[in-house]
Amino acid sequence: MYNLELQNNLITTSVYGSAIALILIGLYAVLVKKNLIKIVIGLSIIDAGIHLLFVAIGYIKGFTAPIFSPGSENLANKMVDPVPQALVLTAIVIGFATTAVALSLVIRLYKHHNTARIDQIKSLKW
Amino acid sequence: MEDLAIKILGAVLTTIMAFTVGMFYGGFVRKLTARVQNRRGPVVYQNFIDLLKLQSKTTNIAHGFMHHMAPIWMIIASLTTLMFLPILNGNLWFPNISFHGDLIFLLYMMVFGSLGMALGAGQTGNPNSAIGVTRGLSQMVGFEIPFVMSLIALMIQYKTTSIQDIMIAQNESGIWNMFSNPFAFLAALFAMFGMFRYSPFDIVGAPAELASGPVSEFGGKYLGTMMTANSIFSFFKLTLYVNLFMAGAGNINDVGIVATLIAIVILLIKTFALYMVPVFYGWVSPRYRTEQAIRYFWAWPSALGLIGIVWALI
Amino acid sequence: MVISPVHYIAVPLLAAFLIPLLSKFIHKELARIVPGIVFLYSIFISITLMLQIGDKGIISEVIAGWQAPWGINLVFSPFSGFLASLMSIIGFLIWLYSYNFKKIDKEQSQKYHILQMMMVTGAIGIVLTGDIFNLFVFMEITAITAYSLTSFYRERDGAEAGFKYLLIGSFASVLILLAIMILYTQLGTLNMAEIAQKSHLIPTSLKTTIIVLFLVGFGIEAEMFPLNGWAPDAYSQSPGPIGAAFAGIVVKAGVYALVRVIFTLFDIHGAYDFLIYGGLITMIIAETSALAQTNLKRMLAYSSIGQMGFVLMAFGIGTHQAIVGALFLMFNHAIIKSLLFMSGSYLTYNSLTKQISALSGLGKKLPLVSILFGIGAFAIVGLPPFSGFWSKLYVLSAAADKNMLLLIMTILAVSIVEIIYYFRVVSTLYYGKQNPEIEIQKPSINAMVSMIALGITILVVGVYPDVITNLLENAATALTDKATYIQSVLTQNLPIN
Amino acid sequence: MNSFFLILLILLAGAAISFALGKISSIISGTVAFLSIASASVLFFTQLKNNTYIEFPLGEIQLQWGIDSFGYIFALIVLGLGSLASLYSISYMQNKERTGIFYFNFVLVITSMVGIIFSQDFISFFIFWEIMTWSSYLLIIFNKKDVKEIGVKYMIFSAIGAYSMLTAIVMIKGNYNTFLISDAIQAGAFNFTNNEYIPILLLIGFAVKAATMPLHVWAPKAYSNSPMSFTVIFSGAMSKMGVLGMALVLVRIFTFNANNEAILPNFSPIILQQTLAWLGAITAVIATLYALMQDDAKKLLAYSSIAQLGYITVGLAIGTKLSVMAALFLAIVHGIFKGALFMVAGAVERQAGTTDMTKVSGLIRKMPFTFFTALIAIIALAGIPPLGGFVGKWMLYESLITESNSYFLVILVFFSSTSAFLYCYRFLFGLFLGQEEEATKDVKEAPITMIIPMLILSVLLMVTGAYPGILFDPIAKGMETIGFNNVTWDMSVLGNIWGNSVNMIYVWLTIVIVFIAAFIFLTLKGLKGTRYVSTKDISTSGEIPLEHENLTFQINFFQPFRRAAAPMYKRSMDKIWNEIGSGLESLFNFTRKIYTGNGQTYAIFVIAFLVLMLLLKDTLFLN
Repeated sequence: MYNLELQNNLITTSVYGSAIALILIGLYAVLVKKNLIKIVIGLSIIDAGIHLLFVAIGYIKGFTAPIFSPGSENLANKMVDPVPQALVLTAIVIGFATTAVALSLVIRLYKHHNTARIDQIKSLKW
Repeated sequence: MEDLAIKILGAVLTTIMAFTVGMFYGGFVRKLTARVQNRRGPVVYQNFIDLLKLQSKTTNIAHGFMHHMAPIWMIIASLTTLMFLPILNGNLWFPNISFHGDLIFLLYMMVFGSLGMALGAGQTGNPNSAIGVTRGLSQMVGFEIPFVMSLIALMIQYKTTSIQDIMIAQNESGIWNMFSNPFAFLAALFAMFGMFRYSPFDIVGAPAELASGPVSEFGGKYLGTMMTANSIFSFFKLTLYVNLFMAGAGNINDVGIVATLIAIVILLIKTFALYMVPVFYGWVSPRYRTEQAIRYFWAWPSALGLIGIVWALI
Repeated sequence: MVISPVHYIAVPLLAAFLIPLLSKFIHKELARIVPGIVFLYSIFISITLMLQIGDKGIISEVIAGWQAPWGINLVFSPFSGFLASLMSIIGFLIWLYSYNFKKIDKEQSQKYHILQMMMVTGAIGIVLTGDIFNLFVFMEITAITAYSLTSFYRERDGAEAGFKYLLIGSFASVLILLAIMILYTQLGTLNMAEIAQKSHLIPTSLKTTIIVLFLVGFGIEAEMFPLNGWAPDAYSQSPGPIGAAFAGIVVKAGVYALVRVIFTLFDIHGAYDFLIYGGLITMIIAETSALAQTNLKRMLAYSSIGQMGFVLMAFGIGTHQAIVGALFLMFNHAIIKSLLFMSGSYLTYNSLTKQISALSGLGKKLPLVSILFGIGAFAIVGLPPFSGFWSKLYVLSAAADKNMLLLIMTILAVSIVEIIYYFRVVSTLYYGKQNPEIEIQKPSINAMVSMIALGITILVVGVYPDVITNLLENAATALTDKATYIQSVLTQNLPIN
Repeated sequence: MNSFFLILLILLAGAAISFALGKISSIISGTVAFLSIASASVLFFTQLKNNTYIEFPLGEIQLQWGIDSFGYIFALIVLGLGSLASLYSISYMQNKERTGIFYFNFVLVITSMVGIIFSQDFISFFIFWEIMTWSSYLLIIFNKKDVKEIGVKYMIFSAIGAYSMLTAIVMIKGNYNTFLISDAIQAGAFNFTNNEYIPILLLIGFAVKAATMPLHVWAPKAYSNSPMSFTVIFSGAMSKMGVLGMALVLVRIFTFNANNEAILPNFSPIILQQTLAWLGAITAVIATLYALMQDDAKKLLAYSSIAQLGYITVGLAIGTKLSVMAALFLAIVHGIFKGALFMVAGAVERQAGTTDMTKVSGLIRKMPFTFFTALIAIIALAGIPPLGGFVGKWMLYESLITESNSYFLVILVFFSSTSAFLYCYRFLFGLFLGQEEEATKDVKEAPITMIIPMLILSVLLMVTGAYPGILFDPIAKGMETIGFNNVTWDMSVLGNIWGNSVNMIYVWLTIVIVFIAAFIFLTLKGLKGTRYVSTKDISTSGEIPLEHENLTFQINFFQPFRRAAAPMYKRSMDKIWNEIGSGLESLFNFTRKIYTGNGQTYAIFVIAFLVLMLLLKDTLFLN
């Protein structure tokens, strides 16, 4: 019983911790790295962190997936919250689209300025 | 009806007296100056001879309309100012026309003549005339300031802007303003130097530099009329000063011939005495440059004027 | 058929899906014509619905039969309805303006029109939806279309502007998502009405965190300083009509979201002061930076940022009259800034460089466009008898009711700066000497039509503001009246028909 | 149809039509403008009777229009001068380009001024005020002469004025919940008991248009660069709108003060009154000093207008019965003679090509009527008897000396008006006297449509000199409407409270009699002997100049005076304002560096802002 509790906490804390860590790593990449590609990667890492966090919130230990299959109708109160997962799916799709646009822009920028360093692309300022 | 007749008669009398007195004063000044400079000098009635000569000239040169108008403006100015100045206080023979000589009105009316003169001189196209005019106007800005200050001092001293009231007040109190408010009197006196344009303030005519300045293109009847206007105007100025600071001709109010004559004599003595001051000052001092003259008026006379105002306020 | 708010969303989505097929198999022109039809239809919807809510009150439409708070629902209140109609009208005018827009060659125009339509749709969705996560989705739709439209021209620096926009914009999405997440953990619901109902249950420290996340997230879309670094570049590099769309549609959506969060979801009074100060700083920085701009569109961009700061500040004053003034400002800014961008892009197009100095003497060559630009400039600085004056008057008198003398002074001082740079442009247009060797492209008929329509609106509203004020009054009451909103969303069980 | 709307509609229609016809022919559109203004004035003075008001709502704002005796004074200026100026400008603007725009804005300015006179509530007042501002702006830069500087400066200062006015208006709305002027006065918005900001802000707003001291720097170039036929209106009538407002506010303050209303202890109206009066006097002095240094006649007139407005400000600020009367009288008369003078300058500009006094001289023989107008107007401007100008000056001095204890103010005012003689003479001499230039040999007199208005104005000046009562009548009525009680006046006798008086009729009689006598004498005497020679023939002073050389003395005209008054020319307000402006501009240039083009910096801004908010969130949002 006791180490089950411990295990429980371990899982949750590790999941939350890794999510936060992902967000911070992505933030670091976005704010510090100069390369456009790395910045885009940083953005998607942040997204991943957020999504992980969201899913982790929805998760409840020992509950099953929210799927009504024959023979599992009585499990309705033993299912995890489906909403976060739905939302995360949407968010993933959005993140994917954003990343696609970002990468296409990066290609254009590289052709236009033939450099990929963000601090050298400053033709628009003040 | 006969009131009006008397008014007109009085006006004519005033004019004649002013004219003769002014001319004679001019003669005296010429004579005295000559004597001081160790010359014999012209006779006292020389001015009349000059006037006669000028008026009897047959050919006159006119440069245009304003040149033609200038003497007229001057005569208008001198006569109008004279008409609105009380000569003998309340005397029947020398009435003043409508009101008791409003100071501010006279102040502005006095400019009328010099403006017309300036316009006439401007039309002649003679550079000397224009230069003389600018000098004259600048100098006027100079000496008007202390003059106005002293006038304001008098006005607020007697709470009136009419010359006659000021005269009456002096006669009642028996103290002339030159004693009751000496600072204002001094300021006015300095202003007078500029007004009469004797040396050191003869920068307008400036014989050696400007060939007699504004009037240099005028001759014949024009110059003659100007002379007349000038002599009347100088009498007016003297009488104004006497009225303001020396209680005019005293308070003789009856119509008797004798009394009138006495009054006139008093007036003449006072005016002549006053007239001599700028003349004497002129004998001993060389000519200023224009800006020096202006600064001169803005320095001590204006300070005195301010003191006079404060004095009157206390 | 039944008119319902869903058509705002459903029809454009369907069209966006069909257009490529149609244009491939039937006729190429369809790609350019269909969006116009869609906009016309949404204008038609707006009119009918506005007439309906005249008597029925708030319309709350449930999607897919799930009742609120379980299902996603669209709320057509006088407030959101007003914004939705404004957006669809502006969208239509922009489509008309850019129907045969000068630089869009054929195969690109297809993308252009689809993207523009989707952007407007997303903005309308933001305004209409009653579900916070749905709002987030719509905001992302708007954002992604906006990124690609910003970088539409290859020869400009569009890509750079677009990338900056995308960088900051994805921060916005992350923050909003985070806020929604925390909200969900606390309340277990995503329906805005229900959140508004239960928001007092949240522990205050978490509540403030959520507010901060929302404010920063939506503040990015609403161009609040210092979150608006992307805005000048995006405005100045995107095609002219898209600049108009940003000013008239996208930013409005951001402001709507911000205001909705502050006024409806959690009414915490500290947020009002936050709006006032944030708006004020935004206004000052933006207008003063606009003063020294040499590029016309960039100057317009800064001025539009400043206007949005003004709007936020007006909302922050918080009294009913102030909110009316703020909505009036949003309306004015939508029409006037659209007019300025439309005419301005023709002016810059006909000048050799985009610099203001290059516009000199165009007043004789493009008389009508220049006069329209002048009307816009006079209106935006708030000179009577143009519409800008009234909104300024409303806001100022609302501020005076609260005795905010310093605020009034600052606003007016900033408006003096505004006057300086707008009049510099106007005097250059009319009184500068023109260089002969530029040849003039006359604007197309439909562009002229849409510009003239905007100009006439400005004049009419300016001379007789009553045509708009009662709409605004209803909208303001609908915004501030929280109880009716909650009750009408939660306790209706059948879709209106 | 209500005649208020009818008048405005006629004017607006005139503006629109003349704008449309501008493309076809300048003469036609000018005629249309003239006809519309003239018919509007006819309608005004016949149909509209005093103290008629109409009210109509605009939204929840209640608007009120009306005409009272006070507005009637200014309606006289605006409509009278407006009709004459539009008649004048038909020939003045002949075969110039863009006349459509000119006439459109011209009529629009008149319209807005009529609207200002009509409006009895602050909203319509402000609306018309702003219309006046921007339409006049478009006229100022009409000549395309250094547009940037003048236009921007004019707009900045007008905006400062207008916005301080707007602030006051919304504060009135906030404190007293009304937009009607009468209600605001009833509630005591203008007296210092409740709120001293409102009157001060309003005064600032009006002082800009009246070109009072620190806010006057826009005026000289604005006056001298716009087309003369508009400057007639601009200096003659538009500046009087500022006077109108000042009179309203100030008189309210002082009447309330006289009724012993409670005054805020720290700031009593007396200080305001004295400050304003001194500002006006200093304005007069400075402007005069600058006027007599000008070589361009238009600039000279522009500065002199500022000086005259200074006198008017003094009169209003002193606020006694006689001084306010003097100020209003001066306002009307200044409209007349400055209008005439600007018309003269315009005529010279049109005929001789320039108004630079160093280039043109001796026009008196070419343009006698123009010279006559100039002469009369200058005499009035200098305040020399017996014309209307003298009456105003006299009343001003008397009121200063007798009714208020500000004697040193009198000296200042007198100094400026004495120095005014200098530039008066400069104007006449520089343009009309002296020797003829070669360049202006074949100059003709201006066309009849330009002569007629000028002559009308000069006749008006003489009449107001002889019978000032015809102006005292409306002025007295107007003063009674704005709060003075039993204002007495006489047809041609001026009087002060010490019982001294000047009878203008006697003055006129004397002058006319002497004039006729002297003229006859001087003309008839030796008529044959009198030779009229050209100005080149000045041999009596030993000079015989050749035909091509010109001895006229024009350059450094008042050099000695300038040397004497050197300290007063040291610093100019204009420089100070320019320094302030450039300083602000560089500051803004510094602040906008925040937008470094680097996208990453923006991201850092976002994160930093987020962190900051998260730190401050409890202090911000928990209340």
